[in-house]
Order: sequence, then structure tokens, then C-alpha cells
Amino acid sequence: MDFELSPEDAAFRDEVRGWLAENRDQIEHVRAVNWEDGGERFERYREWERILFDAGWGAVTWPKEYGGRGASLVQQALFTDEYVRAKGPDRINRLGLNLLAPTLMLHGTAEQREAHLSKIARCDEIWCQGFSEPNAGSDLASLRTRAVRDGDDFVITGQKIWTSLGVFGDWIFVLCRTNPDAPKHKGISFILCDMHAPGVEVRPLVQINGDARFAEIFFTEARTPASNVVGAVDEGWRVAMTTLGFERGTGLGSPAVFNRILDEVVDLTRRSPRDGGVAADDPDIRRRVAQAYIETRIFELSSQRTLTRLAKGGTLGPEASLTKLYWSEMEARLEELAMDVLGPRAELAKGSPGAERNGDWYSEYLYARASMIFAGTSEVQKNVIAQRVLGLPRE
Amino acid sequence: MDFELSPEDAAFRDEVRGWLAENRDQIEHVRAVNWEDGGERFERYREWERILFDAGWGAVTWPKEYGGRGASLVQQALFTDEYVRAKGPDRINRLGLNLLAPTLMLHGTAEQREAHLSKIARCDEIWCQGFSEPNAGSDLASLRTRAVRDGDDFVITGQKIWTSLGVFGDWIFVLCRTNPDAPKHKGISFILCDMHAPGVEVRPLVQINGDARFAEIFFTEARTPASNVVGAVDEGWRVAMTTLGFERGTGLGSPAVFNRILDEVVDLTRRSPRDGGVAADDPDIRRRVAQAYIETRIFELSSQRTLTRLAKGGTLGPEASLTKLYWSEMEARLEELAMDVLGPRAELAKGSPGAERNGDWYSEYLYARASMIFAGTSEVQKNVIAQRVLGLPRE
Amino acid sequence: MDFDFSEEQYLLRDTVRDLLRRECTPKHIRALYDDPGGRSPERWRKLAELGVVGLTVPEEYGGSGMNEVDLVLLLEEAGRSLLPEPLLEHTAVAAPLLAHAGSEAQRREWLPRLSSGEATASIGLASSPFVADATADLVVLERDGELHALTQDRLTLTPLRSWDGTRRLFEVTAAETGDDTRLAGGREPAHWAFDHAAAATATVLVGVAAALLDQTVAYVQQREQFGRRIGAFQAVQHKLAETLLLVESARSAVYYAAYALANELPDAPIAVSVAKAYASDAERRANYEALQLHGGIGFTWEHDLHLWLKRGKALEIAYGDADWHRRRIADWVYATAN
Amino acid sequence: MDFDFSEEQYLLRDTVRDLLRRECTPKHIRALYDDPGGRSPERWRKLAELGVVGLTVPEEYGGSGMNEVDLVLLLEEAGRSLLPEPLLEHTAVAAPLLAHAGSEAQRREWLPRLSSGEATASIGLASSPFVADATADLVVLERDGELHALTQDRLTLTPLRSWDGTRRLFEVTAAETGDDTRLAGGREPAHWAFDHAAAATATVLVGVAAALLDQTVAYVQQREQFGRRIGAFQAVQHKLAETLLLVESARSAVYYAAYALANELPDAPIAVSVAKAYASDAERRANYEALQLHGGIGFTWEHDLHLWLKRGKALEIAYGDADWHRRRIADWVYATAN
Repeated sequence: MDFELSPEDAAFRDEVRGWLAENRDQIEHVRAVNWEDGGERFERYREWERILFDAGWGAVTWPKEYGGRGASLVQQALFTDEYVRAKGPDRINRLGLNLLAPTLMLHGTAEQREAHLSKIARCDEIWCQGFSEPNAGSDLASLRTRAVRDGDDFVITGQKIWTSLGVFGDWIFVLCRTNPDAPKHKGISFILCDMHAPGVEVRPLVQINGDARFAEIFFTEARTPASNVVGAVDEGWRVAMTTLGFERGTGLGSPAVFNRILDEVVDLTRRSPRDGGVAADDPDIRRRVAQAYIETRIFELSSQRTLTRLAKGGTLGPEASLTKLYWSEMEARLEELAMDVLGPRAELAKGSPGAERNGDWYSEYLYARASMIFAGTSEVQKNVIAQRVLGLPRE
Repeated sequence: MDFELSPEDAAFRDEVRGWLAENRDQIEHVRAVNWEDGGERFERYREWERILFDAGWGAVTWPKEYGGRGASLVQQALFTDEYVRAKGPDRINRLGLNLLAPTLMLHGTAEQREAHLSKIARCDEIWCQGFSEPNAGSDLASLRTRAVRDGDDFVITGQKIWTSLGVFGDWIFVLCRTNPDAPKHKGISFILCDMHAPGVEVRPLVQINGDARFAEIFFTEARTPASNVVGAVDEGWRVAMTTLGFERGTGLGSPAVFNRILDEVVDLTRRSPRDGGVAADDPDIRRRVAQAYIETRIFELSSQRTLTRLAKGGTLGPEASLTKLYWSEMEARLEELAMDVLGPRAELAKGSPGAERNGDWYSEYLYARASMIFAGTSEVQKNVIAQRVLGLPRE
Repeated sequence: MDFDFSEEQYLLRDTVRDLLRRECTPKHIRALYDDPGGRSPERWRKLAELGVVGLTVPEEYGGSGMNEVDLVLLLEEAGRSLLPEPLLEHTAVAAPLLAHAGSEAQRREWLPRLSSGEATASIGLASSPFVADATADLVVLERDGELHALTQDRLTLTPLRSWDGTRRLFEVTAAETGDDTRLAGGREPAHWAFDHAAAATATVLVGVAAALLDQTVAYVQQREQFGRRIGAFQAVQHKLAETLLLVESARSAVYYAAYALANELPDAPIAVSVAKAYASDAERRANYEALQLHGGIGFTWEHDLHLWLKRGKALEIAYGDADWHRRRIADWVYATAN
Repeated sequence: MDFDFSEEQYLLRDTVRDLLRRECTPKHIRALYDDPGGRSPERWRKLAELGVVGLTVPEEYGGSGMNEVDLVLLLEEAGRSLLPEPLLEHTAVAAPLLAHAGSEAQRREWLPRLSSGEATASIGLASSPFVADATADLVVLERDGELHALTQDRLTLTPLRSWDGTRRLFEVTAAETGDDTRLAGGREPAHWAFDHAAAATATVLVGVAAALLDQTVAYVQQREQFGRRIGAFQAVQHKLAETLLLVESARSAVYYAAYALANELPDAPIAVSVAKAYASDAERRANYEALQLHGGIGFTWEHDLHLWLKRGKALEIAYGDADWHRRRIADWVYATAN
């Protein structure tokens, strides 16, 4: 057991830190706008991704041939930590970088990797995830979007929902039913599809916080070459489970993000009036801050244990559900604490006088609650843990 | 809405209070020993029941002919409240008084009522409940103890467990399978059996706190007259559900008991050292005391709402599960709070120097946890609430 | 001992419920999200005609002369239907406060108009930095522990925006207060007002929580996943059973708080804190389970669920959150017990 | 960055686990319930032979010269098997404390004997009014913020009884303390001892919680009700999934606390509080679910479950309960953050 960084890792961290410091102005320039507003604002984030890529920070663990620097998982974690501390801009192509790319590295053909990995890293292709459907939420395998073989193509028809970045997407990886006669987990394929192809229509989905971070995607006989199937036809469920493993295990929920939220909450308690003093004096708030410290600290430690396991060649199977369950429930408690610290000011919205951070705390609080739903609800994660980690019977 | 007592109810309460005050010495005399130790100690409690009966307090709501005084439900609640405040001795025949007697009043024959009610009230018959079996806990209807008709008798064979007062019992009401071919809820009968009859064997069951408040009852071809079946043969499940309704709804969990526990806990916080002061100064303890106050107070209020409903001719169906769930979980929190207030002293046991109340707090804490198991586990109550109150589907 | 309502009280509740079911639907609520400052004078007038607006105003001033117990079921309905008009501020607090602590001149000038609905009143206490519906004709404002009844000409309002698009919040400063504006009578008017506001808020929260629970029960009865209705899953059933118990228990607490206030019982402030602490927690739980069990669809603007989620969230915190009220209870327990 | 143990550390853990599986069974534990004062010198000797008893004693004094990280997996096993001997007091606290803060004379006199198992040591800190295994040859006792190493001739013991029949608690008074008994060296010996005791207790709790969880998982796999194994019910599955997550997370915390202590990191006291707060809560949850899911059978003396329930309960509270440690963390957060 050793939490010291090796000389190489320390040097790597210093390099990241130095580079981010040098680019502080650029970072602030990017963060001054909201990519969700689209147009030039989005392009400013894409430009930032290119700057990252050109400096070799776009996808640090990837092989050099695809624009990475072959960094270790520990180094990747160091990069993320520094990036979050430096308030680096949102990574707009995170679905491509964190979900599709590692899936292609495991299950893709050489041609597929060749065709997409560099473009993902350079942000030439913004990727979306086409998994959920209106009637296939927790029960993902009941999906109905179908793809039918026609010559060299698959022809896709159906509807996907909760597609992050949908309105900005160039490509989408879609789970489609390719064999309607097989048992429901069997006849599914994992297919890459150009979103600019005819028959693909995107409608933004307005959320309860007024954002439109998600979209619905309608496929009407959209064509994609059969060479875009990842893994074998009808065996896409296994591929999708790999992707979900990345999503639940390491793709989201970086410790540095929660540490930053905690710091911000602590700062807020020092400034928020409460009972003639500030919230930081309130014993109930202090208890909850302490618990939040405990939980974020343990998340960091557990992530480091996982990292060590992976670095030693271990894999992350259904245990990824423990990670997802932990951070999503922790995030909800953290954001709820922020609400209670703000007290009556919590409800002040964008554009209101007196709204702390222009109302973003409330929006984050709502997103935190969505975190317990997307990428597998807490209930689904508990099912997985009970049945596949503890080995309890399925029915 | 009116929380004032009517003149009659106020007079009733004053009468109870006066009588209990007059009998304070007797109460202390009884409480000086523990009935669970058996023999003369138990008999002292039985004697006390006779004193209650002779003064008309044995079963206040019962008709005069069976030794009651036809009191209303409100008056019964007033009696219990005063009784608990006066630290009245444990009611050793509570299963007869609170479970069997009201069941017989609803489902029994005139002969059965005649034969037993007065004897229950006078404590001439101590009654036990023979429901649970080793393999029929939450799934009560899977019980296997069987009763076979033989001439004018039923012949009972099987095993019951978790029988409160088992070693003291004179009679037991037993759920038996009388038709092994019927669906599991159908072929069950509710049968009264003399525990002194040949073929009935009682073995005390030592619990984790060292007490033997429960027993196992073994029936080996024990005979009981067929006239001892309550309700129709094979239709005992319906009768048993009535009994469970009494047990969950009003038979246990009197608000006065929890109010007294809370008072004792508050007193304990004033005396228990903690961090150089006393526990009452500790903000975390104060928060939990406040929550305990809230919960006990609301239990009292909800009980009064239920009482009003019953007094107006309403019934308590599956809603009884809400009551049981509420008080058992509240009791567990209360007793756990007491443990934490005691701190390191919590673990001191009977006979130890420094043991608060000779270690009884710990024993009560364990019993509180058992409360979430007996009379239907919390899980069973939630199933009932979901399916029979909220109307959610059974499977 | 009768812990129930009278037939008349239930009848009035049913009448109001019917009205609100027709005239205070999610469609009506949504319209306000796009209409800053919007209120429905029409709906308020109808409520006034039913005697609801002036329910707590003494008969001698043209009101119905009813009390907190008569009002409590209606506040629950207000929560259930998300009524945007200031029943809480006007009818539950400001109007009876004026009757309780106003000078004879203040009563005579205002109560008849507040009762008829011709004028509205709101309330701004020190514990809440913002005043809801502060554009009312009369605003009772706390300054240095005292209450003043102020008309708009004495006030400066800064409009704020709430995430709940139907709430109208303002920062309010008073130009001048004096003996003519002070509410001098009655027992500690500021405490009286706070307890009434907290109890009424707890009651509205029970209505919000009940509505969230009902909608969620209905949804899980119909939504299918894994080949069955999700309401058949035990995890779902247990969550909803626990939520029902919380909501039902909160009801006991808010009804009693109303009774204790109506009868000026010595334990009224504590009954109020019991109600607000428990109702806040109960609604928070209902709020969580409602969104969790609706899943993604409940996260869309298009679905109505968020209208309740947001109202509930705002009221959990208003007039003392659960921890604040627990602290008040602890202080009282240790001041009085044994 | 390597958050894992070495092969040697796992090997020693496995060796100890095997020993305890054979020689520290529920039957052995139960025997102590009927034998006040009972300990197994035999088992302690075998642990000494494996180098476990003297694990934390420097090699120059005949020990293994290992540290908190080497010990942490063994303390977890001690919790899992309910080891009654004072591995916590002796090996995790008193012996390394003597090495850390004792005078050269104290070290030379005691460490070789403590290492070989020939003598035992225990610890009595001000935060715990009672001393476990105070009949040890040497008791390190806190008086007025200072620690004194005292032999039995200087002590008066009053035996107490715990609900956990294997615990040997005493009230201890010291006849005389002086310069010769004081532990003077090192950084704040009393704080050092407290942090080591709290971290070790947290670790034992993780072992207890893991054992409770394992037994419960095994039980629900086998117990049938309603025609199926109760482990197939979703409510049961979700409880156990949540408990597993707590226990696994507590493991991360106690392992790091051991590392931070071993390396005398500045955040060691806070790492200890994180571990003790979280492990206490995790064990409490495992304790609740274990009894709840065993149902009645778990409430019988005959079933072994209560042996773990009682040890866990005692340790939840020992060396600061979860709320106490949360307060320490809050004070630290506000003293250092930003």
C-alpha cells in the first residue's frame, strides 16, 4: 500500500498542472459561455477540445496513434483531478471519449477504430448514446427500435430518448433489435449511425429545470452500412453491457468533481445567513457537512482501490453498480445540503436578484436527482448488486 | 374536533386515577418482583389481575356480564394512559384480554364466550397464541400443525413457536390445518386447546437477552373438543386475520408506553455524562430527542384519530399495519437513542456495577428490535399497506 | 374526545375541491409560469363567494367567523391543487392576525374588504427574507420584532424569480412605520403570525405530498417494465407504503396544530413545530419517491409532476425547515419536561 | 499509487483466518459467556507464534517490526471471528504506544515480553470509562491527559459485566502514578493512543459487519417463505445490496486510516474519524438487517447470530460514536478548508 506518487506520475501531474495554468485565460474564455446555448458557444468548446488534443491531453490513456499519450489509469485520474481543480470546461464529447471509444477498443474492428477514434479525440465527431426508449427504461432489453438488413446496409426505425448532447451529435451508437424472434437479450445489435443521414430526426427535450440537455431521436428508415455493427450481429447486448460498465464504473462520477462541490458547499455555509449567524455555526449543518466530507473522501479512496485493481489487470464487472449507486446517492445528498444551506434563497431562479450563482444550485440539485435515474436507476443497480455480486436468486 | 374530555370521560379518568393512587402500595408490591421468574412471583401478578377485576378494571370495555363496565374506547384509552403513568404492573393475560376475547366476541359461539370470557377477565385462564411455526413465520398461512377430526374431538399434532407466556399458559388458541387438500389459506381452523391436556408440551425458548419470555409448544395428538373451533371449520384464516388486526392495531403499542419511555430517555440525557457535560447538551442527542418527541406525539394523535373512527362505527382493516409499522420502528429508534445516550455504559449487564437500571435498557433495546419482527415483520406490514391500502398489484 | 371534522367541514372541503379540480388544473398552473405577476382574480372571487377567502374574519366584519380547524382541510386542498392565490398569506395569517392584533381602526378599515376579496393581504416575517404576493393591498411586515400593516404607498418592492414559476416573491423595504401602522394588540403578534404561517405551510405541504403520492401510485399502476406493472415490484411497494405512513402521520400533526391554535392551547407552538418538522420531512420523502418512481418522464417539462416537486421544495424550507423546528422542540422539551 | 496489500500481507491474513476458523468458532466464543475472566492462553500463544501478537513491536525488541497496514487485515479477521483476546488493546495500541512514547527503560523492560506473548498489555483512555482486559500485566492508563504504564500492583480493579459475555471490562483506579510510569515521548501520546484505538475499533467493526452480512446472505439463500427463498424478494435484495455498499466503503476508510497512521500523515486523525464514523454506521446497518432478515430464529440464544450483534453494538459506541467523530471532522473542515 502506497499513496505516494511515483516520480513519473508526479512529473506527469506537474506537467498537467503547468499546462492548465498556462492556459488559464483560454479556460476562462471558454467557460464564459454555456455550450448548451449552441452555435458559436458550442463551437468554442469544440475548439477547446482541439487545443487539448493538440497538446496531447484529449485522451491521455489512448495509444499515441489515436492521439493519446499512453498514460496509465493512475495518470488519467491525476489528469481529471487537475482538470477539475483548474475548472476545466465541460468535456463535450465525453460519451465518445469515455463510453464509445473504450467499447470500440474492446469490441470494434480495426476499421471501426481507425475510422472513429482519432475523430473522437479531435472532437471532429460528437457522439451520442442511443440506448433508452420511452418504453425501455430500466428494462433496457425490451427496446423496440429495429434494424433490418437490406443489402450492405441496416435500416433503422424507432425512437430513442434521453439522448445527451442529442442536438449537437454527429454520430450515435444505437441499440437495435435485429432479430425480433430471439429472446429479448439475444436479438439486439450495437450499431453506429451517422446522425446527419436521412431519416434521423432530433427533437430537444425540455427538462424540469428548463434546460434541453437531452433529446429524442427519431429514426425513420435511416440507413447505415452493415460494417457499422460493433461485435457480432444479434450479440449487441454483451457489447452494451461493456459500455454500461464504463458508464457506471469510471465514465462518470469523478471524485474531484464531488470534492469541488463539497468545497463550494462549505464555502456557502460560511456565507449563508442562518438564525442570526451563518450556516457554518449550525450544528445540524455541521453534522451534514461532516457526513458529506466522509462520503466524498471515501468515494475518492474507493476509486483509488478500483484503480489499483484495474491497474493490476483486474476487471470491473457488476461491481460498477456499487460505484454508480454510491456516487449518485451521495451527489443527491450533497446538493440537497446546498439547498438547505441556502434556505429560503434556494428557490431563487436564473435572473432573480439575490440568486446565488444565478440559480444554478437548484439546477444542480435537480440534476443530482436525475443521477439516481439515468445510467440505471438506483433500483436497477441494487438488483445487479444483489444478484450478480451477492449471488442472490433472480426470482 | 374536540380534544376536551366529556364530563363523563373526565369523571371516569378521575376515578381511574384515584383508584390507582389508592393502590399505589399494592402496585409497588407487585412490581417489586419479575413475573417471568415464575412461581410465587407470577402468582403475585395474577393476584393483581384479580384485584383489578374485582374493582371492575380488568376489562373496562367488556359488558358487565363478563366482568367489564361497558366503557367506551375513549375510556379504555384513558384507563391505559393512567395505568401506564401509575406504572401499573404488566398485564400478564394480555393475549387473552386483547386478542382472544375480542375475537370471541366477534366470531365465537355463545358457549365459547360463556366458557372463557369471565375466566380471562379474572385471570383464571392465562391464554397463549399459537400462530407461528418454525417454517411459517412471515408466511403464516404455510403452517403445518394439523388437527384431525376424531369423533367429537380434534386431534392436534405439530409445533408452534414464539409463544409469549408459553410456560405460564392454561389455554392456547391454535391455528391448525384441518384440510390439507385445500389451497393454503382455505383449510385452516382456529381452535382453542387446553394446555394442560395430554400431548401438549411446553419448552421455554431462551432469547438473546437471556430471558425466556417465549416458548415452543409441541402438540402430540393432543385432543380438544370440536366445540372449541372458533368460526367455521376450515375458515380459521378469516378469524385469525381479525385477531392479527387487534394485535397490530390496538392490542399493542399504547401511546402512554412510548411517552413514558421518552420521558425516561429525556431523564437519562440529563444524567448521562458526555464530552465533559451531559448528553442533554449534545446537539445531536437533542435533535434525536426532538424527533422522538415528534414521533411519540404523532403516535398519540394518530391513535386518537383511529379511536374516533372506531367510536363512530368505523373499522380498522389493513390500516392496522400502518399502526404496527409506525410504533415498532419508532420504538426501535427510541431504544437505540437510549443506547447512544448511555454511551459506553450501554453494554453493562444485569448485576454489573454501574449498570443503569440493572441493564434493562439493553434488554428493552433488543425487544424493540424484536418488535419489528413479531406480529408481522415490517416487510409484511409494508406488503399489506401497499397491496391492501394503496391497491398495488399482488405480483 | 373527537378527532375528526364535522359534516359541514367536510362538505366545504368537497366544494372547494370540486372548484379547484375544475379551475386550478395543471394547465392553469402552467399558464402562470409564462405570466409573471399573474394571478386569477376570477378564481379568487369564486373562493370569496364560497366564503373561503374571508373564512377566518369575524362575522362582525363580514367574514365567516370560522377558525383554524375549519380552514385546515382547505389548505390541504390548496396544496393538492397547487392553488397559486395567497390563501395561506391572506386567509390563514394576515386577515386573522389583523382581527387578533389590529387596532379597531385597522380592523374596521381592512377586515370587511379582506373578507369579501375586494382587497388582499400578505405577510412578511423576519424569518423569511422574501414576501410572497407582496403586491397585495396590505402587507403585514415584521420590523424589529414588531408587526406593521402597510399599504403599497409605504413599500418598495423588488421582484424576485422563483424556480416555482407560480410563486411571486419580492424583497420588500418599508418607507416608514409608526404607531399608526403597528399591530399592538394580542399576544406577541409576531410569534402568533409565525406559528400560523408555519402551521399553514405544514398543511399545504401535506396536500402537496398527498398529491405526489397519489400521482405516483397511479403511475406505477400503469407503467410496465420487465413484463409487469412496476407497482408490482416489492421495492416500489415498500417505498410507497413508507411514504403513505409519513403522509398519514403528518395529517394527524397538522390537524392537531390547527386545533391547538384555534383553542389557544399552551402547547400550540410545539404542536406547530411538530407539524412543520414532520410535514417537511414527509413531503421531502414523497417528493423524492415521486420523481424516482416516475423515472425519466418525470424529469421532463412536459410532464406535470415538476409543478408539485417545486412547490413542495419551496415550502419544505419556508417558515423554518425541519431541523429548525426540531431545535425549537428540543429547547421546549428541556425547558419543561420532568 | 497502490491501494492494495502485498502478497505477504494477504498470506499472513489467510494464515490467521485459518487459525481462527479452527480455534475461534462460535462454540469457543460461547464457552466464554459461561466463564467470567476466561481467555484462551493457548490461542494467544498460537497467535504469538505466528508473530501476530508482537506484530507492531520493533525488531530490536523481538517483535516483527511491522506497522498498522500490516495489522489492519488481521484486525478485520479478529472482528470476523469475534476473537476475544486483546489484539486491539495489546497489539494495535499498547505495545506500539510503548515503542512510540515509552522511555528506553520501559521499552526494554516490556516490549520483548509483550512481543512474545509472555506478558499482555491493555489500554484505558479517558474517553472510555472502562478498561477491557484490565487484568493484563501492564495497563496504560490516561490520567489528566497523560499516559502512565502501570503494573497490577498499582491498580485497583472493579470487574463489570457486559451484555457481550466475552468482553472483560473493569473500572480501574490507579494507586500512584509518577515520572517513572509516565509515557513522555513522542507526539501527544494520549491522542496517538486514541487514534490508534479508534482506527482499530473501526477495523474490527468492519470484520463484524462483514460477518453479519455473510451470514445473512447465506441465511436468505436457504430460508423459504411464500414458496421461495426469501433472498429472491426484492426488498431483501435491496437491503443487502445497500449493506454491502456500506461495508465495502467502510473497508476503504479503515485501510486508509491504517496507512495514514503508519505514515504519520497530517490527515491521520481525520482519516481515523472518517473510518470510525462510517464503520460504526455501516456495522449498525448490518446489525439491523442481520437480525431483521433472520427474523425470530436470530432472536434465540441458541442461534449464533447474537454473538456478533452484541460485539458490534459495543464497538459502535467505543472510542467515540459516529456523531462524535462527525463533530471532530466538522471542526477540522472549518478549521482548515478554503
